[in-house]
Amino acid sequence: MLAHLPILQVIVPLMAAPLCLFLTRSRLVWLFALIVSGLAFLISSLLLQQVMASGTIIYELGGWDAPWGIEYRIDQLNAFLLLIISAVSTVVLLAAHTSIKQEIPADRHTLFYILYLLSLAGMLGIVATGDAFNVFVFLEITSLSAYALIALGKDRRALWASYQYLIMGTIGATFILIGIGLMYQMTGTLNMYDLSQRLPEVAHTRTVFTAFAFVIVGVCLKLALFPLHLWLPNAYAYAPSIVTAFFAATATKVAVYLLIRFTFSVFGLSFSFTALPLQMLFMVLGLLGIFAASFAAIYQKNVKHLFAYSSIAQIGYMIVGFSVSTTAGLMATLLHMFNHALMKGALFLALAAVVYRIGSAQLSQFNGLGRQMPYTMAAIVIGGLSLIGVPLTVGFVSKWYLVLATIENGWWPVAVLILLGSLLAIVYVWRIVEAAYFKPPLAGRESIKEAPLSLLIPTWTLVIANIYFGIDTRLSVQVAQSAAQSLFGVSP
Amino acid sequence: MLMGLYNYWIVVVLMMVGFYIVIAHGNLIKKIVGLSIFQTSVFIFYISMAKVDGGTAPILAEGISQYSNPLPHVLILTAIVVGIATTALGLALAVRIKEAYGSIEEEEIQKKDNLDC
Amino acid sequence: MDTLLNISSALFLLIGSFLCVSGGVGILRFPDFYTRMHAVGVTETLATAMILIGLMLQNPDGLVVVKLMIILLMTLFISPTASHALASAAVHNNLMPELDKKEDNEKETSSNP
Amino acid sequence: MKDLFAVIMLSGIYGLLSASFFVAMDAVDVAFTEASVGAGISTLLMLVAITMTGRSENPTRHKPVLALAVVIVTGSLLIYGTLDMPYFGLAQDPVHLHVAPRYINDSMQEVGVPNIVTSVLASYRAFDTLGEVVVIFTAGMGVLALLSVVRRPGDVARDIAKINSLNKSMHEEHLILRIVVKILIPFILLFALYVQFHGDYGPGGGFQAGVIFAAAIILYAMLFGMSTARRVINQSFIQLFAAIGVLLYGSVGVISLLNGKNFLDYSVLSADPVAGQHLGILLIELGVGFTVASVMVIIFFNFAGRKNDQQNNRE
Repeated sequence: MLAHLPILQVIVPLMAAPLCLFLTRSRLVWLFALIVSGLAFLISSLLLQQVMASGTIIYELGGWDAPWGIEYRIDQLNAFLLLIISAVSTVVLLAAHTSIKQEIPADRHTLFYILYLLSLAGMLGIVATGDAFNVFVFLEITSLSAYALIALGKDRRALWASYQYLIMGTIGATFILIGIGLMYQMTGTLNMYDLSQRLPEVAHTRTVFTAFAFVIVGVCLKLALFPLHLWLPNAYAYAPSIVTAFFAATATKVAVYLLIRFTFSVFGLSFSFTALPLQMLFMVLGLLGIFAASFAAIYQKNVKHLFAYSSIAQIGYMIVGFSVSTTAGLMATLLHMFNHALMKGALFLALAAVVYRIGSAQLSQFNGLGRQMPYTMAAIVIGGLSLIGVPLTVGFVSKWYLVLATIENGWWPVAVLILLGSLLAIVYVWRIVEAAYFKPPLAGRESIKEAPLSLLIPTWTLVIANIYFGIDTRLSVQVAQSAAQSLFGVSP
Repeated sequence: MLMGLYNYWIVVVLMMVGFYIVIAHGNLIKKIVGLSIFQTSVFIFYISMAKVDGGTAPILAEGISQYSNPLPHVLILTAIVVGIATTALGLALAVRIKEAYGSIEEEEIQKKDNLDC
Repeated sequence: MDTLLNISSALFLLIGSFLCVSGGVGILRFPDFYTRMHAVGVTETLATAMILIGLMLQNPDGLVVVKLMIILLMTLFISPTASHALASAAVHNNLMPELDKKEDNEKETSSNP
Repeated sequence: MKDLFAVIMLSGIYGLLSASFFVAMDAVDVAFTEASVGAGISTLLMLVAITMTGRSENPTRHKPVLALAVVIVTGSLLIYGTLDMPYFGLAQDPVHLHVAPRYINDSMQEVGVPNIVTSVLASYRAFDTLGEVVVIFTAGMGVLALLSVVRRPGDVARDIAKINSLNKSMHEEHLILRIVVKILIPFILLFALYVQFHGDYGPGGGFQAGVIFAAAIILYAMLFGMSTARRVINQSFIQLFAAIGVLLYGSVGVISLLNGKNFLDYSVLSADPVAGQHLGILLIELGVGFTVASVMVIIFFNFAGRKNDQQNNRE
């Protein structure tokens, strides 16, 4: 069975989703989904081990060889992403049962788990596949289930946010489809590896240039890169808390993965960074994103909105690392993807706990929570410190590597700006700390208790991971480094 | 050049008509109509690149040697299904929005949202 | 034999296309909903039949004729039913034929000199 | 166009026209699908939706200059991209030289199905098709999550009352329509089965068959009322059916896994690899048909059920 791991990774959650319909009891479905997600996590860690030991794994679906059939191609980068996604998904699901009991009507519970598993399968499928069109299909599985999941939010604004996301997401997906079509037209193949072999021959044509532009714009829409980020804050703020935790930690990572995959593996480094002034463009957009989103975060009244904007800022960091386009820069981006998943997962799960107790995520409602829900608020504080990039947390590690990468490239001003961006993070995190610890509890709120253990355990799992990987960086750095090196064609 | 590429230009015009409807119109249903026009035009683009002059439909038969390219057809079959799935979900959302806001005009919904905040 | 078939097939096809065009003219030129529908509903059924017969004559033996026959049968069922449904929907929504309206207007104008 | 009804009708016509364009471009399978989806199901769904959302659009006040600019930039980028494109219709285009020739030349020996589109869809790129089925399944579940209404205890009684009144008025309202449709429905179902199992040899396959099958049921529901249709087709049963379709498809793949071959490698299904391919294609097309038909019915029923619910609330 070990040889079939790549496909099992995707097919297990994919097949489990329809099976959920046969289990009617909410608790049963939850347990089943949790087991499935855990299995996916197990598979992905086995895969990572295999890849680190023996290099790229190729799996041909249907037994047809590559450009004719669809192949799965797992290298260090994919395996790393698969691990992040399935790990976060499992931890978040652990908390799901308690949280959605309150936020989603009972007759929708089964549907919630089905859609959750489908979007998990979709993300894993996007990451695992080595075929450009297959990416589109799985992208749509993820997106469709995401729209439905977001619309399950209690507030009516969730519907509107979901609709806006649907329009933007579909435009993005259609752009990607146009881009894939143009690439196919010039080369006659859809397989990513095959494309990378055949594109250089036609790289000078305007068609390939257009294809590149469309794919990049499409991916950036999905990525919520500034200035295409408008759908993200509302979608994250009004979705059910569990959904926010899952998507904030994983969805944007998948989009960053696609960006890296297309620019580095498919189009090739020399094309990507010479055809367009891409390096400059991404750097400027990334920095603008960091600052605009951080400033916006400072003025938010809703904590979910606040962290959603901070997510956009963090995407900015990843893009800056990406734009450096050296091994060190890419490694910083990959590390930040991993670390950001950890911290945003922890933060949004803690928020889910707050919402579970007080029914709202307005900043004004946070007053005095520091004493009433000490463990939850401590989790938010540690997550916030990690966002800022304080030493001994994961946030420090990735920012350290990012600053190193920019300095190595001689981009002093950029490094300074990155540090300034972190200062802004201090401001918005401080606003929460101030409300929670230095203001008296609201009247009539004295009886608020600590969140239940079923929410605290997953939250603290991620918080501890935040600290652990902040101190013991061997695993994440080693994997990120070898992934970055393999993308640059340097054998480790 | 005119003869060789005209069909792509028609496709581009159609695509942009759909795209314009999506981003310029405020009515939610109309946006979805625009989206489906946009997607259908992309389908036309794929199908027209599969055409071979003098070829026939890719169903093997005696005495025919020239077939059109079957691969884009397969891709578009999948894409059509994706399109209808998106349309259905978008319409369902529009219906729910009408129930919740009493309107399907973007401007009015934005206005009501701003009041909520 | 072949020429005979070809000529008769072409004749049928021509009649069919002519009927289609006349139906199209009718839909543009007639004054109100019911007459327009009449123009299309009547000509279209016959036109489809003509075209289908013309096509059958193109390939008189084989499975194709059977398939075309089935299509013909279906159109003969469906097209009048569709016209009926349309017209009754219009009646249901109180759409008045143009002629009735004119008479009403005349009556009104004649009663108030 | 401010009247959404006209807009939707026109977009349906656009769908039909592009379907005929696809025929002219030799893409018969795609044309079939586009005709049943673009002109059929999606128009129908949009019409149902506007009965609930109102059919007129507000006039826009602002001038969409930004939108126009974005569209023009995108369009000119695309035109720019077309300049280096290989010419339309030439057999030497790169599209026709790489991957595709193997499908055309070898699929008969390798898969044994004359319709190349079917063999690519269901065998070479079967995983894409699995994804497609899952997309449709996701849409069905999404619509359920958004629109399904909880049936209240009084609803069943109301349904029965409606059916009784319908039976009495059977010979007064829509007499012609009802009788013609009653005659037609068996033929439509028969045609769906034909399309389902003839997909190997001609245009057609699970997806188109599913849509046609669903169309018959939707037609029935439209003419005889949701209350009657609900008695004929059980809601939770049809949901399970949608799941069964996906599972059938997936389990074909799992069988190949268990036999030590790669996922969706059909050659294990039979002693003779080509016969195995044939059987595999038949099975997965059946899975596609199940899921598509039941999801289409689910989507329509939930839209219509929502509308009934709104009406009942108003009463």
